[in-house]
Amino acid sequence: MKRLDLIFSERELVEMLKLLESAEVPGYTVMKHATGRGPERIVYEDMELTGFGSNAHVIVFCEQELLQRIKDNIQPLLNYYGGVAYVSDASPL
Amino acid sequence: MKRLDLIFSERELVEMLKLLESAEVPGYTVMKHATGRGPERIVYEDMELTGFGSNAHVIVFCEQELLQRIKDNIQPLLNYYGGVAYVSDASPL
Amino acid sequence: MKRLDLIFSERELVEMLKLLESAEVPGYTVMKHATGRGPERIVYEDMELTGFGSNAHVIVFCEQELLQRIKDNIQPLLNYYGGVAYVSDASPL
Amino acid sequence: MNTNLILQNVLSPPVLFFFLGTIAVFVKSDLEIPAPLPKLFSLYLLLAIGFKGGLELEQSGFGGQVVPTVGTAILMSLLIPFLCFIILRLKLDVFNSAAIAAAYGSISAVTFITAESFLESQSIHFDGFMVAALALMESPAIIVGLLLVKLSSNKQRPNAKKIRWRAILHEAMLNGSVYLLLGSLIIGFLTAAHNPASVQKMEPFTGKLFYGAECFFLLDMGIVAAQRLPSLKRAGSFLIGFAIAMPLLNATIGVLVAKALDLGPGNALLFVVMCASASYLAVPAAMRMTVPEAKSSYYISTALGLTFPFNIVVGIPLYMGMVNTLFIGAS
Amino acid sequence: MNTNLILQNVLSPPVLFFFLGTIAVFVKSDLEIPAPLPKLFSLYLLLAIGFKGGLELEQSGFGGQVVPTVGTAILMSLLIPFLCFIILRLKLDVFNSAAIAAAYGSISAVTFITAESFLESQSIHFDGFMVAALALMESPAIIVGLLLVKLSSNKQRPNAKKIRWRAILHEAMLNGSVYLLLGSLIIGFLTAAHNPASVQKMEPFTGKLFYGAECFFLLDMGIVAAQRLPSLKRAGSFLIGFAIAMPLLNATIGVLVAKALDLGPGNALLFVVMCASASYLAVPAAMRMTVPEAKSSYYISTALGLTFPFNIVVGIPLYMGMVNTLFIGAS
Amino acid sequence: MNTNLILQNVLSPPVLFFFLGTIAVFVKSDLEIPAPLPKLFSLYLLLAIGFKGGLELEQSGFGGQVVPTVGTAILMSLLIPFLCFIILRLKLDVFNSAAIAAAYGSISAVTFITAESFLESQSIHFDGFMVAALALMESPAIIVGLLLVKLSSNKQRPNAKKIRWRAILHEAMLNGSVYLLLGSLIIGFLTAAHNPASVQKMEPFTGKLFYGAECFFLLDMGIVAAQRLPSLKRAGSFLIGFAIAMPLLNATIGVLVAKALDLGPGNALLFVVMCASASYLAVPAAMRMTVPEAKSSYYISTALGLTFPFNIVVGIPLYMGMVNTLFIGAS
Ligand SMILES: Nc1ncnc2c1ncn2[C@@H]1O[C@H](COP(=O)(O)O)[C@@H](O)[C@H]1O
Ligand SMILES: Nc1ncnc2c1ncn2[C@@H]1O[C@H](COP(=O)(O)O)[C@@H](O)[C@H]1O
Ligand SMILES: Nc1ncnc2c1ncn2[C@@H]1O[C@H](COP(=O)(O)O)[C@@H](O)[C@H]1O
Ligand code: NA
Ligand code: NA
Ligand code: NA
Repeated sequence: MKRLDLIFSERELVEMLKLLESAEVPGYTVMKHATGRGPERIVYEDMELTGFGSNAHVIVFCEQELLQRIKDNIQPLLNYYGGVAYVSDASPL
Repeated sequence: MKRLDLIFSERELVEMLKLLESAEVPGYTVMKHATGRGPERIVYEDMELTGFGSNAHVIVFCEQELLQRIKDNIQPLLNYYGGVAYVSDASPL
Repeated sequence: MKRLDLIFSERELVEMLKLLESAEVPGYTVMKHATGRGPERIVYEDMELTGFGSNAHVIVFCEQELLQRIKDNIQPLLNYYGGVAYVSDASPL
Repeated sequence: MNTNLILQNVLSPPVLFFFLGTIAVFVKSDLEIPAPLPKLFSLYLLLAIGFKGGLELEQSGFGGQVVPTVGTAILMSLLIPFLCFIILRLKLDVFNSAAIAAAYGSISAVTFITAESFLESQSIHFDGFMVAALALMESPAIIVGLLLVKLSSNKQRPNAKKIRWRAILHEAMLNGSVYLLLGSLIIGFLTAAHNPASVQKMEPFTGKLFYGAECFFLLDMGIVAAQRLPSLKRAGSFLIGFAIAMPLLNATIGVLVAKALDLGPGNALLFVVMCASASYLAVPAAMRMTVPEAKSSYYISTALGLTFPFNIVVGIPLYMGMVNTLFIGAS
Repeated sequence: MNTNLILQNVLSPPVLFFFLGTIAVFVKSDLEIPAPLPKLFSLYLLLAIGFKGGLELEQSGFGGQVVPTVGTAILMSLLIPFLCFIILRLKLDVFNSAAIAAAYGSISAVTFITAESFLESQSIHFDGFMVAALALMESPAIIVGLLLVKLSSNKQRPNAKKIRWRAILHEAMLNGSVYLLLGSLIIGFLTAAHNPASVQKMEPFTGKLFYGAECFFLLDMGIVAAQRLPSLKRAGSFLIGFAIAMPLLNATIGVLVAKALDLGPGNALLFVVMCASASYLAVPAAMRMTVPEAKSSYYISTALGLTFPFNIVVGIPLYMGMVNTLFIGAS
Repeated sequence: MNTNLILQNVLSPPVLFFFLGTIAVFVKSDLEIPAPLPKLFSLYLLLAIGFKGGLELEQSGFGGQVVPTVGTAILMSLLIPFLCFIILRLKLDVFNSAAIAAAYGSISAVTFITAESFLESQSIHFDGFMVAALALMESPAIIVGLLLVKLSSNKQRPNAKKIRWRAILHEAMLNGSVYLLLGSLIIGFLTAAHNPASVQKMEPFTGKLFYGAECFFLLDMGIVAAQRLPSLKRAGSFLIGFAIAMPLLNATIGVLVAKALDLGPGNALLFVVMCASASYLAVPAAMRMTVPEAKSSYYISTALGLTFPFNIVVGIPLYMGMVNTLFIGAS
């Protein structure tokens, strides 16, 4: 199995989860209030105050086969607003 | 070495940590306030308000050998209340 | 590519990020308010109240080549104050 | 007259802020009150009503209607779940029925608070000991819920999860909300008895601030309740009907019992509201432990997504109307 | 005389706490107000000024200066972005210029609140309907910002991101801050009209507590603003100059318009402050969606790191001086 | 007479809420006040006592007992750590001894606040300048702690971590709690001097609300302190004994010094409480940096898990009894 880590602005969280659902992921976990730096932007904690939003970190454990479908679904969102997606190996305990 | 990711309701956190300790893990890290969806349930943020509890995400870095002992310890808890456990490879920097 | 997980006291966060920047990481993600236990210390949630600080969890996705430079930069900080650093494989989605 | 009461209720700040929250969800505004801020208000409200209830309980003492009323309230919280269970079993399995029944036997502190504010706005007197009833009605239904599962499901639970009575009693009695409410009640009582000067010093925090904090909290409850509605829709029309009809039925029973107890109209309304409201604070945590087979979205969403708004908006003034009619008709 | 007003302003608790926050960053104290506590205060302040504004609007009604003032305020929020855009285009590309222009056309609620406190400390009267202007000035500039991009950049956006007007109008109108402010205004209005007894009960929360909560929030705003300064430095001297000069220019225009509207000195100051202040609540979220090409650090940092402190510390008393001079000189 | 004072203290709301918190942990209730809500109350309390202290300091001026008292207080915070160190070295290594000694030389603001509430409930006068002493007693002990390590451990620190004096002085002086307390004191002072009208406007926030917020915070402190007890048990009986005996010893010294300074009974109690209390706000962060070899669970748990509850519950009335006896016996 695979582990997918998505990090992007929490303002796209609802939309992202919809896209993941439509790719029929078996489940997901969301952690909000992440900050960070990417190639272009720095995300500070106070951005939650200004309504700009900090980052969400979403983890999906799923089968390898699902990855392409997920990718097709979420790529436009990540391209428009930024955000990263990385895959690692994982196996159930 | 291995990296173990546990995601389950924060209401079982104290019990889970006890089970991990009794398996003699070298350490662990806990992140609370995670939400998510599993095969059965959706966990919303407002569940902290209702006392139902959102999720905890626990990370354990440990030797491969320990995994079986951990599994034996925590399986009943995960079975009764739900929650997931995944293993990946990891090595010290 | 690689995924680096750093867990250490949030009081060193600013310094750690400076060291990561000086190693020219392409980006990083920070999650605060983590608790946990290491070989020596337990970190409770109330330590944020006492000013002692809970843990920060920093994730860096980067090329293998960068790891040595990062290691050289951050090792002294981890040695003095404690904290762990683990590496896994990862690839862009 | 009832319509008038409903209108007056709807145009009060707490209900208006509740609407503001629900509308925010419907129009997809990004207004949110991030966790754990709602918890702050919920802890504060429990502490404050507990403390004020304790003060008044000390004044009134345990004589008169106190013991009969509190006793009957506890009895109601034991009987209502049976009634709910019978109705729910028409469509649902034992586990879900028991969990929802427990929620409706227990109470909603925020509904109670809103009813108090309503009474104050109508200048109708009520007694502090009703808070004691509130605190004591929260838990018993949990035990009944568990009993219902135990009695009905022995065969349906093959790899029989041994029921851990100790753990569940603990959960029911020492749930954070119950504990804080009861504890603050006792502290209020002790303070009034032994340290009257401090009562004055607590007043700006537990008294003056209360109404505004209630409005702020109801803004959040509006958001939360509205977010729950979709999962209620998924649960089907039986549960939707249940979430409206059951409070009405329980309220009707409550009015009759209140009349039998000869309560004043203020206390009667609070009594009715406790019968008609459903718990989303103490019960969910206990049910998760007791009946993991039940779907949490069922028992949380019915109580929070529909019964709570219904009681807040139309229930309270409606029950007041019922109380007025029955009590004035009789006297 | 202006120096005197500035000194009086600087020695008021809100500004002193703002300084305490900024100094904490400069001396590298580890003082921090962890998220989401600042959000609590920001929600509270919006709710409270909205509610109070609604009360007063109900008292004053919609006659007299209300409609012309609010209408002109909205007009200002549409025109100022054009002016800003022209100036910004001297050095910046279309995307960054439009985003910053939108921020300066919109308003800063906290600056407005601080101006109200300043007026109260000077015992100068102002009207509740100005809050309505505040709420309605927040969004229009966002639309103008988007228009500016659309008109100027067609060729510069090769893989033309189709502009989603619906989404952006939604973002502009239903942004959480705008929604809460407007919603509380309406609730205040309805409460005053239909439930006057409740007004008294809200007063400790929305009234008495306000000044202290404002101070606490400004402590945090001081920290936030100071943390923003480095990224402003990186943005270069043009933007730094802009962040000081533009409020002065907009204020000057505002004073003249206020005079033309024949506003009283209190309302005039608030009008000027709305023209001179820049948004960091509603605009950033909308700009991120509309113009992802713009650097968020530019439009957040200019508004928050420099214009906001400038207005809070010297702007408000300076504009008051301008108002006094022009209005007394003329009468 | 002492027993009477203790009883009166124990039956006051702040102490009762503290008990409610500790009992919650012992009976394993799931009552919790999630982070960062306790931080909100802690920041608020520091801001409020600082501000009120500043107001009163402006009234009283710097004459009379102010300078001698504050000076002696600082002296105490320099000397007490030496005494503690000598005792701790009987059983512990240099690093742990120095870290704990520093904690006991410093002060606990919450203990101080509770003592103030106790004095108010007894209608005993005390002066605002004691808050200045509080703010200035927080840091010096940190420096002494470091000195102790440096003097005693040269050989024990083989790969000698070079002591970074600058960093540590910075940590000691600009710790968030110290900074906020001192800053609010100065703001209170400036406001009283230059802007007396604002004092009134701050009063509902910094004054009226204070007592209730203190109770809420002590509820959390009760939970935190009780959670610390197990790790204290692990630390052994020597440290447990120390955590009770040392405050008593320091208090005794404090009473004598207060007598020598000829303080009034109110100021004397506050002086004694500062001597007897131990820091868990400023010191832990500094010790972590200075003496990473010391076990944080030792110095946090002794101060927070035992000395703090001891002082809150029996210490304050006991010390009051000592003050009364000595002061009345002598006059
Ligand atoms: N190389 C990286 N390692 C870890 N996190 C990253 C990395 N690059 C980007 N991120 C995270 O992804 C968020 C959005 O990235 P971006 O939109 O590309 O700036 C950043 O705020 C970071 O939290
Ligand atoms: N496939 C998955 N990927 C990521 N997280 C998951 C997955 N399945 C379950 N989870 C997490 O585990 C929690 C408990 O799962 P469950 O009890 O199986 O519903 C969920 O709320 C999710 O946060
Ligand atoms: N084996 C481990 N697995 C997961 N997290 C760990 C482990 N060891 C240490 N940590 C985390 O790293 C933090 C600092 O560790 P230390 O300073 O070594 O006690 C701890 O508080 C834990 O959150
Ligand atoms: Na009920
Ligand atoms: Na403007
Ligand atoms: Na001390």
